[in-house]
Amino acid sequence: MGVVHGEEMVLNIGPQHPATHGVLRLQVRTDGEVVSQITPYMGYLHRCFEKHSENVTYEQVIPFTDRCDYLSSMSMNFGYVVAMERLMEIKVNDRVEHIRVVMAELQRIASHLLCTGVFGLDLGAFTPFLWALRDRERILDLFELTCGARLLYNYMWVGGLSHDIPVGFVESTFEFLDYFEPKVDELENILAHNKILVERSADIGVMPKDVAISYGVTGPNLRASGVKWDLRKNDPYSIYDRFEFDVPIGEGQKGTVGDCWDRFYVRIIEIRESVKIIRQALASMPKEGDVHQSLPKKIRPPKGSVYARTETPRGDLGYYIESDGSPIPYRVKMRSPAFTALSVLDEIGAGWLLSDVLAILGSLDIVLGEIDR
Amino acid sequence: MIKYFSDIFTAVSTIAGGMFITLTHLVKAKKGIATLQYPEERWPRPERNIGFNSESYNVIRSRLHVDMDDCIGCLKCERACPVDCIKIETAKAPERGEDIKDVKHVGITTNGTRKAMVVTRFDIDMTECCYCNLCTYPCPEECIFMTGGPNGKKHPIDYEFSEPDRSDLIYRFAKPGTKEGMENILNEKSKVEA
Amino acid sequence: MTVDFIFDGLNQLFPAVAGNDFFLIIAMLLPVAALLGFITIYGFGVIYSEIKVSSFIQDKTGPMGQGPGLHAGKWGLLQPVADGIKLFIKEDIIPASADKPLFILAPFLIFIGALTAFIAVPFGEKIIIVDMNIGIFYIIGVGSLAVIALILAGWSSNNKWALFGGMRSAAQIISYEIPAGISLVVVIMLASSLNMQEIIAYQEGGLFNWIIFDNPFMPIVFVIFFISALAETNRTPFDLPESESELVAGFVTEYSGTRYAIFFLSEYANMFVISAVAATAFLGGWQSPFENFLNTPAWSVFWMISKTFFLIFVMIWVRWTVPRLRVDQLMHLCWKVFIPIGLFNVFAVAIWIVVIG
Amino acid sequence: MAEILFWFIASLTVLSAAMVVLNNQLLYSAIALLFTLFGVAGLYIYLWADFIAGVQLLVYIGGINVLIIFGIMLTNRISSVRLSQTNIQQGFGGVIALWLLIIISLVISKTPWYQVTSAEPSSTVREVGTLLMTKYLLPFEAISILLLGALIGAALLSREAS
Amino acid sequence: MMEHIFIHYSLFILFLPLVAFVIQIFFGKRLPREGDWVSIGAISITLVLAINMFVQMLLDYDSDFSVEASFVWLDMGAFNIRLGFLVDNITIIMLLVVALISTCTHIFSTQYLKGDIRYSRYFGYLGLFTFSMNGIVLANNLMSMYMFWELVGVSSYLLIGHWFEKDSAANASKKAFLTNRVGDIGFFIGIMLIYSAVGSFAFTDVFDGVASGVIAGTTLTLAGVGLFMGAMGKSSQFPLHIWLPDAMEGPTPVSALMHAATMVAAGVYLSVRIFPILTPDALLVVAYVGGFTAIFAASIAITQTDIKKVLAYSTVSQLGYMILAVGTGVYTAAFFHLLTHAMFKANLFYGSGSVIHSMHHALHEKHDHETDPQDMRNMGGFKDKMPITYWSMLLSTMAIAGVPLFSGFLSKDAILAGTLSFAMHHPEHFLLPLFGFGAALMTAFYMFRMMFLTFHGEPKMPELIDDIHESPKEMTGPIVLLGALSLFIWYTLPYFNPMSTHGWFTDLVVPKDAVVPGNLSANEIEEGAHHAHYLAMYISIAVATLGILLSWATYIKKAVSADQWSARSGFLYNWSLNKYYFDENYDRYIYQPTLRLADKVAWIDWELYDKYFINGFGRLTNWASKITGKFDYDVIDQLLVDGTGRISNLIGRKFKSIQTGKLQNYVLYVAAGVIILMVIQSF
Amino acid sequence: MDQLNNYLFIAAILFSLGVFGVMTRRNGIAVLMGVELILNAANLNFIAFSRFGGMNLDGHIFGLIVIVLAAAEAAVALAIVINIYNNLNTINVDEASMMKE
Repeated sequence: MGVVHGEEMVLNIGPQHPATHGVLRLQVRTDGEVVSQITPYMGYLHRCFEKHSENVTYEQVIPFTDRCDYLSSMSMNFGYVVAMERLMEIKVNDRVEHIRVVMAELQRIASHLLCTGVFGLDLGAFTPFLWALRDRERILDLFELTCGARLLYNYMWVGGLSHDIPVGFVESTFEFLDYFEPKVDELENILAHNKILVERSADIGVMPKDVAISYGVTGPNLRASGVKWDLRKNDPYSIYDRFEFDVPIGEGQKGTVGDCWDRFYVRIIEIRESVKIIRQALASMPKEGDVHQSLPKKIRPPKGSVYARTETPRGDLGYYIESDGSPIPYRVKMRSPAFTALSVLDEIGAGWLLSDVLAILGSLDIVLGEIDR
Repeated sequence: MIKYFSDIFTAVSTIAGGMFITLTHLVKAKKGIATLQYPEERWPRPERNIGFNSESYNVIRSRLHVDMDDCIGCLKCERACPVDCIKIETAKAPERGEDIKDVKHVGITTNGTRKAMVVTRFDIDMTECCYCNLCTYPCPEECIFMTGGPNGKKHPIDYEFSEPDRSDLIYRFAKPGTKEGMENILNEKSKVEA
Repeated sequence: MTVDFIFDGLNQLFPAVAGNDFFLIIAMLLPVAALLGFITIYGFGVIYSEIKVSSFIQDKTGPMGQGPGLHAGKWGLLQPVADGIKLFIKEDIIPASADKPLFILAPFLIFIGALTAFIAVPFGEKIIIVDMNIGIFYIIGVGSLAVIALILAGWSSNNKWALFGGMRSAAQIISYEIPAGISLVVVIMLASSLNMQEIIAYQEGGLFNWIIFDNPFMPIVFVIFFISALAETNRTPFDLPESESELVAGFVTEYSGTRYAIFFLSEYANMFVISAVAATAFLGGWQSPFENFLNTPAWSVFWMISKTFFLIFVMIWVRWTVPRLRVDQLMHLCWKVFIPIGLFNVFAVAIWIVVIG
Repeated sequence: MAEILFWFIASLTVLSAAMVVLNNQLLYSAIALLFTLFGVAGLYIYLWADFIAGVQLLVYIGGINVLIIFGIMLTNRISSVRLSQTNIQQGFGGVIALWLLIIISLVISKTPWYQVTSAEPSSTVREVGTLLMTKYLLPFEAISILLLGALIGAALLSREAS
Repeated sequence: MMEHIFIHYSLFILFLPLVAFVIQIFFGKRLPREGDWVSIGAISITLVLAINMFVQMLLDYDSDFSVEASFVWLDMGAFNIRLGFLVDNITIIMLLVVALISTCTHIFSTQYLKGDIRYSRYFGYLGLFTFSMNGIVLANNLMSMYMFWELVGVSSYLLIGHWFEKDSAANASKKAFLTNRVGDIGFFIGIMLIYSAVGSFAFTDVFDGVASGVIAGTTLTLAGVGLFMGAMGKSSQFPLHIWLPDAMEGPTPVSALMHAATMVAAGVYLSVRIFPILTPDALLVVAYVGGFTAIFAASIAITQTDIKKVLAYSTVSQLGYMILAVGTGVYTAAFFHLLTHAMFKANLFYGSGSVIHSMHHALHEKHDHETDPQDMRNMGGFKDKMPITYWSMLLSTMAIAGVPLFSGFLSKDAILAGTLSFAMHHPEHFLLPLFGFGAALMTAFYMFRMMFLTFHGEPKMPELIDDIHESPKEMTGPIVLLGALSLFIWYTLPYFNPMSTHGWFTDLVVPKDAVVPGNLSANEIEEGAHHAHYLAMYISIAVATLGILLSWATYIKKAVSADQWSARSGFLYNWSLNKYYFDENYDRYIYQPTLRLADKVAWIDWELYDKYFINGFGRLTNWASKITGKFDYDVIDQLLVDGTGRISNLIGRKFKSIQTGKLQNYVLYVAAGVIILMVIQSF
Repeated sequence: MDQLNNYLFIAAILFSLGVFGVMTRRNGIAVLMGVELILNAANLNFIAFSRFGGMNLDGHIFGLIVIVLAAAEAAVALAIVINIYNNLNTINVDEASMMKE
């Protein structure tokens, strides 16, 4: 006697599939609908970022960092310039730092909005996704106002910014935040507490603390597993030590700590925390200050290497830059957060149903541009 | 058993709550609509003011444009480009700062710099351009810029530059005939010298 | 009923050749033709409303146009027509490794299922194509044809996504037929008839005589029926068979062009049928909500269609609100929630009928 | 007209029944069975048994046929399109079946059947229900217990041994 | 239909245990305390209702009281079966007995079965049993009685086999079930005989039918004996008594409930109910069966060492008494004894359960799983450790032994008197009173033997005695209650005459004249019994005293050595100890022979018929004529006898290939066969 | 159409086809389909006699019972077939002949 065992089936999810968030291919072994093994195949979006960087000057690397995590370009720029400034020992003025923080946090909101919306879309709720995109558009408007580009900014430069913020930017940002805060509540109400979504995500794809740490998972995914780890608090860079904000962690409110719902909900709380930071940064921003003040005439860092890490919306972003004294970097290595998040997929995704695997994948919030680089 | 019914209750109440939210959106459809009717309505370009003396300073990243009359052929933009989409060839002008009528070369820029080189080829491959804006900063004459740039009044913003033919996206800014004209001039000159 | 009516009419119109078999054929084909026309028009209407309602819910405008030509008509009214034309002139691809006969048969089978169910839907006291004794039973029976069509579509495509979709939908529809059936049993118990018209006649006399207000259990029964109806028509949150983020497009993955259009249309036709059944069984059918007000035959069509469309609107509304369930949760909902509560309702209403009714 | 329709239905029934047993592709057989069942339902309507026809639609087509298709899918390599099967003792079996048909047909045609002409009942549902609850209460209960037993048995058979 | 309030009461009494059963079976595991309170609650309600009915009966005091209600269950045209209730005084008393003992059992079981893995199921089965027992009691016709009869069989099967992990329990349950079936066949035949003659199952119709002579003579006797066979099965009368002692494998409270008080009483109840249709011949059968069982079982009980076995055989013996009483016509006395016996025997079982429980715990403390906790040889001296158990058990023992002032004295006395008077009327049946008094003597002996072995004397296993302690309240409560009910006072209520059976009971359950013509009138016997009463009383007191004294002398005084006696009595002792080898004999003479019959027949065929007859005949004829002999050998033997075998062997081997194991081939053959048959038929 | 014999003939054909299917098919499910044909034939006869033979609605009851029986049979049969498949990895009935000896 026995239940019907479907024959083992190998499914290729992707590289063209609505739920893979890009050109990712998951080779999935299923028994009936139960997934027994997931093998991610990457490289469909490989652009030789690291090799490319060894052939262009230091300032020319910045547009390439934009394209790695195309959903949080500002944060990618930020990480690179932090690394470069450490290497060249440049101290930028407060105005620049404030603007950078505002930009990075706005970017975090935009990225998390997209992630939460797409998570809903993965689970079949279409409407919240469009609402999220609608609000993300407002943030992109602010970026366009600032630097003229909506997606790939090349805004932060080593030692400064490409432009100062325009007149009226602070006001319109405040206006946006006032508009935006109730929208987060709406998003949470329609999505986070919906019984169906809770059923679909709570207790699903649980990533225990130790698994998360041993796989090197960072960012909201790690925090959802209950680890209070945020580089903005734990290893403050820029001026994050000046602001008050909380680091939300997963509490297993609807299920187990570290399940899909926690990962999803941590991002919603982080949106609120980012709003807090932006309000503080805008309020304390110095009115005067030249954003080009410490811009070096020629970028030719001393011989040596640096590793700097920052907190992007997806986790710890690390840049390792080695300089041989020439204007062209000897080596640029990027430690990308979504890559580690994807690598944990087989560990936490095997044994669930096919639908759950896609929910888990959605909750990990990966961006293929950064994984493949 | 209690969990069974409380689950049913939460399901009903949360779904009803969600439906109420969507209903409010449906009812207030007129207010919240975020769509633009594209061909009729255009995306409003944000008017950017950075406090300079120029009243409106647009940094919109659209297609690149070169004011050939001002270009001195210094090759700074070509070097700044991370993707090498700018190709410039120059020829030494017979005389610095002189207009050469045959090839429509203007000898002095609007900034008053006297040009030593005649640009015989200035090609930008817009299919390769990554819109990073890096080429515009080093230009000493501010002659290469994204449209809608500082000289926005001269150049209307446009982002609808799709072309049916891919080769049409290689913008050739050097004036037609410059190359041949310069070759002729240089040949004649060498003949004369010879 | 209608056939006889038309036949008699034709006979009276042409007394010379009365009783001709040809007339009978005409009398049979005419309602079918009318039905096809109705389904087409209804399809355009419901697709348009789906687009528009979803757009407004999502803070969009949906298709808009300033005039005929490029822009799909005023307010995008011609958008469904344009979609339809696009689908019908699109290349119709049959995958090389598909099982060709079954691949072709499947869309027709599902369309037959949807179409034949229409003939028992009452639009008025006399406006019904066939007034069957077992009308409501017949519609449930014919509805089960869709299951086979979906399995065939999924299997014959020779595509894993399609197969998954087909099997899922089959399991889903079979399961949800039970709570839907149980809910209708309650209605049948109250009306003590399987005949659609008699069920409607039972609800005569205004809003509060409708079955949904008959006793305190009926709203629950109605909700169970309605949600089961959502599941039977594969609508969100039960759209697992074609859930795009999981199965690409489920059983229609390999279908394109006209065949896809038929699947599409059948889904909407099934929505209409099931809503019409719900309206008939619970909301008084073609009767006006107010006694002796707007209760003429012409208005009866209006009431029926408006009730049906209201339910369809709710279906659309639900679709754009909630996420999708998982397979096991779907089954859990059916077998552990709906069926026990449905059975409880049957007993409760039976007791109610004996004790109070 | 009705005559033509009758013969059409009858031939549909018989031909698709032949398909059921002669076709070597299982799924085609199942689909042919669907048409046979449809045809039989049509014949029931000619026999004034509309309720039975409805039951036939619901139970046979909606239940049994789907179950059979499920069975086919579950017991074959479903990722391969051809689900064929082979026959045994076809010659001998064919002869026997033919003889059976001939003999039954002889019996049918030779027997002077007792026939009564009765009026078409207006509705069979109510009468059938009444009969089920009175005269045939015991068979009704027995059959429901049988159904329950079959349900439990089938569930037990296909349960994983733990 | 249900005009009388008692019908409503009966409905509740009947169905409440069933409801409890259903709840227990489906939800028992999930309820707090595994749901024993559901069963106890349900059964307590029935007890309250039964007491209410009983009190009303006493207040009304109408000996002809009877209400009846019935409805059609199966309507098959001419043949229809009605179900219904008949409530009269007997029914009410039986209901009270069942409800009371059942309640006690439920309460007792909460402790006795504490921690059992099938605790809730056990209570569920108790509910089912109570339901079916009440069904028997309330039935107004033979058919429904038969149904509940079978249900009782099923539930007793389930309860005896409660610990079915033990092989002995599983076998005992099977044995009980099968043995009962044998009796039920007779029962069913009896029912059908009556139905075929009378055309109805209802008691009233049957009685009317018998009175009007629709059924009479041999048929009636056969029907009566058939019905009585059912009673024999249930009441475990000789020779169907073998299941009851084995049934002691079930939990002790079950033994108390079923095998002492209620289920086995069903047979007696049935005999009482159908008394009017028993012809004199049938009654004689009844009387002899009962009488023999009484003395026979008593003689086994003397030597048993297992405490529960003693009680079991005592039960069989007492039931024999009751049957004897029915047979001799004093069915009032039979029923009276049924009532008193239910009380004191249930109590004895509870007491033994309490002892076993305590022994079991004590053994458990010592981690001794080898010693049998039910063996009396391991007990002794428990008197001070378990005073409540001891005293109440002593009361019941007094009652069963027929000591004056106790209930058993009254009822037994009535039976003995009836028997005596019967024998006076019919001196040729002098054996019946001898059976009665002999059994009484033995009863007194072995019951006190049991008491002495268990509670008096030196502890046989001194290491245990410290761990022996009184059982918890839930167990002692029922014991005390039932012990008190063993006193005479409850049964002679309005008169308080400890020496006379004359009480409320006799007036309520007056014997009705048998309807069978020519039957000896019950009233006549009653009259006789009055005359024989004092004689019977004296003899019985004497006999009881003798038994007790003998027991005392043997086991306390040790004046008489039991071992010596047993050695001296030789085979009698062994027979008694081994229950007259009944099981073995059944096994040897019925089961095994049946199994070996085929062998024997084959053996006869080959060894006797073939070898000696055929061959011998051949040799004989050979001796007479060699040619004839050769012809004989070649033709008769080889060709016809062996040849048939060879040919069938050959055919079998050929046809073996037809059996392919493939169903479809068989279908093909069947179809071909049908065709051939049809073709043949048409020619 | 109004002739009893028509229906009886159709039923006879269905019956013989069903018997043929049962006899010749190797696949267990195909055999099951043959059985369904036989049941349908029987049912058709019931209903036909119900109309023409004066059985009135009793035939309908039997038809109903047969349909229910068929449902139960199909459920159990398929459970068995699936079990056989799980154990033997085939559903050819002639290979499932362990009970031969």
